[in-house]
Amino acid sequence: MNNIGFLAYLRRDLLLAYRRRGEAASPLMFFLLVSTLIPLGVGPDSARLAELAPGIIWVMALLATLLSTEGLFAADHQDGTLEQMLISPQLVVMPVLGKVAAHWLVTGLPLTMVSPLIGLMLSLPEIAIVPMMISLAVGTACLSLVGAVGAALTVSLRKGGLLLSIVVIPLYTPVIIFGSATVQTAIDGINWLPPLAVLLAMLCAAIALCPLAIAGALRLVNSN
Amino acid sequence: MNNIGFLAYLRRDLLLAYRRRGEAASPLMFFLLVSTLIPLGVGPDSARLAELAPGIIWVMALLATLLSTEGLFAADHQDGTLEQMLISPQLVVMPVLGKVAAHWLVTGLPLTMVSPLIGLMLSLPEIAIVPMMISLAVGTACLSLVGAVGAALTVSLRKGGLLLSIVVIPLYTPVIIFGSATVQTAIDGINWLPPLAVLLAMLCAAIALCPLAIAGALRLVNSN
Amino acid sequence: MPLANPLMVDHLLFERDDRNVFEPINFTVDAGDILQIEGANGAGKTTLMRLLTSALQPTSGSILYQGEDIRRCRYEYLANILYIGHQSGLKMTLTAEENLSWMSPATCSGDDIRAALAEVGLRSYEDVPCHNLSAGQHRRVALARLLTSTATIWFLDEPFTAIDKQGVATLEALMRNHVDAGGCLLLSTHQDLALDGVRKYCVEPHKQRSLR
Amino acid sequence: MPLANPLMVDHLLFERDDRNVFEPINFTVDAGDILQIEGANGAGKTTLMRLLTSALQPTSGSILYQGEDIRRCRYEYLANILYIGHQSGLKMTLTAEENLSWMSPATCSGDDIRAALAEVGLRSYEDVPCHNLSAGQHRRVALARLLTSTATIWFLDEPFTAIDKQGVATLEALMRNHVDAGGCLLLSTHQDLALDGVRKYCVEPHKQRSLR
Amino acid sequence: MQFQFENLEELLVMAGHGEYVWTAVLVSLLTMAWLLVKPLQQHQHNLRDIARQHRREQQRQTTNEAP
Amino acid sequence: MASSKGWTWFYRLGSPRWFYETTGRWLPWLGAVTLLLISIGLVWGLGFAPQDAKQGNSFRIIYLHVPVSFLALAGYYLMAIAGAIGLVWRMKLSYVVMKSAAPIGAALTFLALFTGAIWGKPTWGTYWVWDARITSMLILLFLYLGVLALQYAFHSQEAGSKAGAILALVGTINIPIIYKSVDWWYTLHQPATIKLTSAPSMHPDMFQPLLVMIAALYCFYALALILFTRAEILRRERDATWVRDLALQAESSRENE
Ligand code: HEM
Ligand SMILES: Nc1ncnc2c1ncn2[C@@H]1O[C@H](COP(=O)(O)OP(=O)(O)OP(=O)(O)O)[C@@H](O)[C@H]1O
Ligand SMILES: Nc1ncnc2c1ncn2[C@@H]1O[C@H](COP(=O)(O)OP(=O)(O)OP(=O)(O)O)[C@@H](O)[C@H]1O
Ligand SMILES: [Mg+2]
Ligand SMILES: [Mg+2]
Repeated sequence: MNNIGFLAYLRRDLLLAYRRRGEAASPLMFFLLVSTLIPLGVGPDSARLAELAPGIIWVMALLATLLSTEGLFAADHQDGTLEQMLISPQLVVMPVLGKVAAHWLVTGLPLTMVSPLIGLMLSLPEIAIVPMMISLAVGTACLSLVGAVGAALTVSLRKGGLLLSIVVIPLYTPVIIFGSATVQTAIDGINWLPPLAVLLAMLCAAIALCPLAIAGALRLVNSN
Repeated sequence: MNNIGFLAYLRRDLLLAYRRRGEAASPLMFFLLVSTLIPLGVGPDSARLAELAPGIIWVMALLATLLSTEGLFAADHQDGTLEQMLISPQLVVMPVLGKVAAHWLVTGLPLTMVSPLIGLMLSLPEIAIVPMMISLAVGTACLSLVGAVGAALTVSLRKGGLLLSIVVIPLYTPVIIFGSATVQTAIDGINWLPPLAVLLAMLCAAIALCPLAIAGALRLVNSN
Repeated sequence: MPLANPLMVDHLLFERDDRNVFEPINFTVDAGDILQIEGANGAGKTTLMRLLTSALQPTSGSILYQGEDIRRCRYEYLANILYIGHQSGLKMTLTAEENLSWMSPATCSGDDIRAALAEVGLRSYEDVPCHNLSAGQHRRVALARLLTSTATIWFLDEPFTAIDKQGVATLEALMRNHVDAGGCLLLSTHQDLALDGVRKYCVEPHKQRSLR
Repeated sequence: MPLANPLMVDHLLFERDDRNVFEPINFTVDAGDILQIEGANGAGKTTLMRLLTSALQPTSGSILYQGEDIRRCRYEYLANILYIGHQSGLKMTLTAEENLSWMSPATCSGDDIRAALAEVGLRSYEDVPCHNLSAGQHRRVALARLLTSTATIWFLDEPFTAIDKQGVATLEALMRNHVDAGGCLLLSTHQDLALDGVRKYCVEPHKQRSLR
Repeated sequence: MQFQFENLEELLVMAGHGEYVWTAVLVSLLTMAWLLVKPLQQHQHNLRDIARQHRREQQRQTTNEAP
Repeated sequence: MASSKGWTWFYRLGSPRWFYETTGRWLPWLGAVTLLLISIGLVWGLGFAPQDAKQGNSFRIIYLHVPVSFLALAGYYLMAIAGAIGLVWRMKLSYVVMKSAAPIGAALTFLALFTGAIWGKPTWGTYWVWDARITSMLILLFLYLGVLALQYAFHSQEAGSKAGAILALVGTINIPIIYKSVDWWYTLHQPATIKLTSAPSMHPDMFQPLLVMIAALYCFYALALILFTRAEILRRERDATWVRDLALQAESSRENE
């Protein structure tokens, strides 16, 4: 029964994303477009851009994930699906995990896939491409989970999107530090596994704790 | 009568923003927060940060405006106010201008006001502070207007399923180029009035043209 | 002041995705008329209302206001109509009073607003934010516009949704007053009205469409 | 299979912002019962329904399912109830069929889903995205869950909203069948029901509140 | 323990660091004062508000009972 | 019997009325002590403490900077614990305390940053550097602002409190991680051009006024917290008869003036 909740929500959210391909692709577009804005603001010098690349790629990935997290529960809340989810005969964490997994599949994963392109555009050394992709895959999953806590807390608020950013950005700091550090250490030719291991540990902790916080937050939103 | 439309919407949107002070302040918070993420990704070296400062400040201001523009017409569309606005006995551009003006007052203006703080934190030379503020004030007004076109298109094409707010970013590029150029020339000690003059010219053009485009786009929403 | 020949609809058609929504529509509304628009779910009542308020553009046929096509006297026409649809148009963060006052003509004073709210049974709810109101109370706030508006032609799409019996009676009295003063009213509802002198017009879904 | 003693509500109270919403609520529902929950707009009918579905936590009093507090047999209880509220819970981009199939138990086949849609008058609308449906059609998609669900206790909050007369008759027949098979039904509506054997329960707003 | 400055002016100037020290002190004291004044104001405001609401309710009750 | 008696204080503590009336009696004393300690500490620190060998008189900012930073940090934990108590035991008063702690904490964090920045100018020649501890403090400010903004964004009192409490808790779990990672970030980039003077052995003449100021700030914190809490209690209990009587009493005494 519990697994059904997970799969049903995962499948439905993927179907919804598929129906709105254009919208679902927008975090990706955002990631691409804003990364190209940076050279416009900073100047085209490739040495300088290469220095900045790890930081920029990570900040932009973070923003893209953050922005798409905003709507994670909002539509469900408005049309009453959320209420139905809360009174379905199963643990609430299962549908929640299903939704977060779907979210990662339509944002974090594609973002990881196109990141080499951005790396190329910002003259990121080739040696750092693989570490960047692995760290992005792990890190965006973390971001999706933590962001979902914020999304659940702000779901009943209009314009919750920006409020969400205040709520979760401080919580994102460890991810961005270790994420960009993984890339940076790879560029410097040092062993990049330690920071990646920390990222992985954070992901495990997030998988264990975040769904509980999300379920609690969703219950609260509906308790009035 | 026309002025009443302008003022009524301006006043109502300001009232709405005031009721949700927390939410209304969030573009500002977003601006502050994301600007602090950059050093976390790029590193704390102040000389390097100073080089990036004009670009970062402008990209972040652009993002903050863009994100807050997204909801400009969405709520009105959902609750039926937009339909009422379109069948009110007056030119649609007036309420539209009122809404955009309110939007600038609660995002662009405060953002301009706090920008010196960010400048300080990113070690922007003091000489560039005033040009930065002026260019931000003019530029964010442009961004609000252009963003509103995107918001209107997004609202109307929601059913079609292509999210256009991303497509607005290309329209933003001239603003960001001349905006950061103003700051950069000021840092370099050159005359920064020419790029600012271009920004001003763009603002005039935007004031003249955007409301028409917005009104047209909004009419589309309702044509089905 | 009653209007002469306020509304005349002539062979109105509307296509969605190249299919006609309903059979051609023809009717006339005079000052003092109540016209109930009937039809099964999905027949096209809401579509018709939105055509009449100029939110949609007809594919063919015309809508005449005092004998003139509404596309030609748009603002004059719009200044004289009031449309309340399925959606209430309320801002959930604003109070009932704020919502109503901003939706009403600028000439309405605060007292008018409060009186209108009291009339629809929301005395003492003036300063409650709308998201703290129930479904029926939302609807009542929207319907309070009937009291503050100066329009002569009212278009009400299922106004009785979520309204309790006593509320329905209040509304019907309001409508009565309006038409007695020479206004006219087009409404769609699936319930039976307790008003007398109601004409009915049935919207037929287009044959093409019902075949699919 | 009829349940024994399905629902018993004992001295139920709920506070919002430290004020009681309604006077204490007491009733019992047996297998085969239809209970119509009455009350003026804002009396607290929706609040009561949401308490009964455990979406809200009561301030005091208890709700017993087969003699046991629903907080103790939560999942068993939730597996046996069906709630359809003011909001339809439809995704506008999905088709009617997709919406219904995802809201229904996993055991429902595609044919069951299409049969249910046909039953509520939406044959040939299965593959239309929901935002192309009218208000009444939205409501019908949501109500088609009545046909696919296996729950014994139904909670319907104003189910007849936007539904035309013929649709109301269909629904009433559905309800009749359900209770005849030993299910039970709590519904709130401001319209009169054509069903016989309907018990009524009136929700009174709390005295404290009506004073404000 | 002794006073570290010759006179008041020297205390204000603090050998060039006066502007920093005194701005810090001033802003701190102002912020702290605000943290005390704000809730006190709110307290008074709430009391007044509650009294007004009470009176309004009583008025309503009497007008409701009159007819 | 004894155990039940042991718990009564706990529940009484949860009673807003009890809190309001008890603290009402403490207020004048607490206010007087706070004022006294702050005056003593400031005069001592600004006028009588010897000046620092390296930093000169700018060192005197320490008498504000350190106590304020200390309470800004401690305040977050107090807020989170109050929130947790509210969530677990559904105690109304502790939500009120949590809500009150947020603006105080945010203001103190702001002050820590402000005094630090001012101090930075004479010592480092710049108002701001991305030092690890400074960056952590900035993130703490954002955490506070998040809790504040979230609370105010909710229309319903209760939902706002609960949301704030959940966020405060999540933040508490995160704070050690954030601090550790910021530290690591700083050492990774090793600029090391600027080092905080970590006051190795302060002269007792300098240290004693600092102790007085820390004590003063503790009292101040308690005072501000109590004042905010009392105002909020009135707002939440507006329908209780004791609050109503209080309001009417206050009004009649105002009219008599
Ligand atoms: C914006 C800038 C600054 C911030 C955010 C900041 C923050 C802090 C924090 C959080 C503490 C810890 C308080 C505690 O122990 O609980 C502290 C202590 C301290 N700060 Fe700062 N500080 C800043 C600038 C400075 C500057 C410029 C100096 C001096 C040059 C300075 C000197 C000290 C000293 C001496 C201590 C106490 C000794 C210690 O715990 O190491 N700070 N500061
Ligand atoms: N989210 C909320 N927050 C605070 N108060 C609310 C909220 N929702 C409803 N109320 C108030 O609670 C009372 C009961 O509301 P409820 O929605 O239960 O009424 P109802 O009987 O369903 O009315 P209707 O017939 O209009 O649907 C109303 O007076 C309303 O103002
Ligand atoms: N936005 C839309 N796009 C495409 N088709 C639509 C749209 N809205 C409605 N339709 C279709 O047009 C027809 C008429 O819809 P309309 O909303 O006018 O019906 P209605 O008579 O108001 O029904 P109800 O009684 O359910 O409110 C319906 O069959 C519906 O499926
Ligand atoms: Mg309709
Ligand atoms: Mg209801």
